[in-house]
Amino acid sequence: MQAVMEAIIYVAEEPVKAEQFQEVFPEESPEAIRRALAELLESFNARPGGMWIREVAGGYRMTTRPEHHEQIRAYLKTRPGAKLSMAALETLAVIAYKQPVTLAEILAIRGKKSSSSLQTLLERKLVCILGRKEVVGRPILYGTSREFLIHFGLNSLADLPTLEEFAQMAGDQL
Amino acid sequence: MQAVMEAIIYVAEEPVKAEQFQEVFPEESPEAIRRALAELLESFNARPGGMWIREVAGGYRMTTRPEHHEQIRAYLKTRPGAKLSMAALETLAVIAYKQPVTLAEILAIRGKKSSSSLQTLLERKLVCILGRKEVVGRPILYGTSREFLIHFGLNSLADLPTLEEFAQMAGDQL
Amino acid sequence: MQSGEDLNQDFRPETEAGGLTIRLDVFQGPLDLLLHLIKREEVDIWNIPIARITEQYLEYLEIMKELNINVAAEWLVMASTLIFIKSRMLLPREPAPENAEETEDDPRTELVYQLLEHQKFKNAAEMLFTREEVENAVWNRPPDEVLEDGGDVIAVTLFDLLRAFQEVVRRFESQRVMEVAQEEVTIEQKIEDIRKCFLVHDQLQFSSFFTAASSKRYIIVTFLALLELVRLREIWLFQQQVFEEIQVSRIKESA
Repeated sequence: MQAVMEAIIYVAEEPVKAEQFQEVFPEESPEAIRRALAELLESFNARPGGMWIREVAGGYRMTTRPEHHEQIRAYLKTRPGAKLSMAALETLAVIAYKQPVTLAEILAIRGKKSSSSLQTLLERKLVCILGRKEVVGRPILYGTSREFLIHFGLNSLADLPTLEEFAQMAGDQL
Repeated sequence: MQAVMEAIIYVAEEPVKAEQFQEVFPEESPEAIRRALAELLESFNARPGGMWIREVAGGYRMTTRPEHHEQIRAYLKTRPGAKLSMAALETLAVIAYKQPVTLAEILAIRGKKSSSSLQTLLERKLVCILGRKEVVGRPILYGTSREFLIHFGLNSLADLPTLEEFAQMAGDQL
Repeated sequence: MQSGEDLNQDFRPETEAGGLTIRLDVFQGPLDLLLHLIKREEVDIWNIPIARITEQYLEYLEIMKELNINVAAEWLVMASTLIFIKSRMLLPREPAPENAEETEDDPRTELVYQLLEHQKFKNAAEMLFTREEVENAVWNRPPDEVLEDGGDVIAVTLFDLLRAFQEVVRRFESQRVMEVAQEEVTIEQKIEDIRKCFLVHDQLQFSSFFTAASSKRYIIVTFLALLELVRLREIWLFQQQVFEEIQVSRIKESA
């Protein structure tokens, strides 16, 4: 029973109350459930692991241990697999298909401010500066980087799928 | 070090690669990190707990154990998630084993149009675009994604049974 | 899961609203039907009684037509392949030269390899199905506070767009009573129509462009017109939330 309780506390979004375990184990007495929970806490928290289970807001909740915060933060900062937000992905798509392109042009296409998305993309090195546009204000021109091609497994920009190809796919189904 | 690794695998959304631990523990040798990870897996998975750590898509990932799925589902009150149709699975099998592969090549093997299955697979990010084939029309080449490995609990494509095994089976069936 | 045994239930045509759209639940394509027939007849794959199998295949095609099932081109291609093989089999065979492989000249060989290849991938698909079952029994739930917040407005990818389009077509298909002959609209005319709409409105629901649709052609033309206007940067598409109705908005001219 403890193993299942541990798994449930792990998957739960909110602290899990003892009564909720009662629903999962209807045949067990409330007393038995309380005892099992106490034993789980004792054994889980005694092991030298990365998580612990605490009683929070009248329920049980799994969190990392505070002493590892620094390393966890270090991991979160460096993880390369972090997903781009939809806003960033859209900005990236505009840059990929319309390059070289200025921030104002991206704004015009997306219909919303894109500077923070652009910042993220520059930090991730998916986008780079190509030069300046020779118009009033000489705005910076952006384009996709070599990293972008690697990231999306493309040989060259000519490998990007076209809108027509997607339309073709939709047409095929009819 | 194992406790921190455990905590990092716990918080990670995606499988964590050994190189990512390297960045968190820059002073440790790759050898020491690999050894620590192996020990963590052994000890974590030996305990009679609710979770386990598995090697998926070239990284380490914590999930609940499959044997508890009924009780977890009872707690979450969820039904099994939307599964792929047989047509989509067949298309995916062709892509997995024949990648990089074009839509026309998939058609030739399946003997029927597969564009709507392919679209589902692209939407679910199980399949990605690998580039274009350098033949007339430059058709798009498809392959399986990292998400594919995660979805099917595979560490790498090499974990898939060989096509010869299925050919053998087909010979026996017909 | 359609394992070999389930296939023995034969046809399970499913009638949808209005009795017009019928889907084939069991057979996915002509190769699947052939595999089914061969298994049911328990014949040797290397010695398919082509006349009998062809006859049965054509019978199924007849049923499909009677049920108003839209028979895709690949079914007809396979039918003609079978008939061709059958006729070749009827021709008197030239005496095989000595030492020659017996199957070398067999007109069925290519089809057999195609069937074996198809069965191979069906088996691979079943393996994936099993793996998916196992993976569906585990959960990975990283703590909430670690997750990146998704931002305010979630943009529509082309796949979201295509899905919305598919949805419109499906709705249209299930509602249609009869395809009324309609004046043919060109994409250029449709673009002008949409432009006129946006003279009055700033924003419209994606689906509103299709409510008046009375033919599949009209839907396709409208969809392509919308895509063209997106390309011309006159309109853009967005959602407030994932799965919410897609909105079409005019891009205001910058001063």
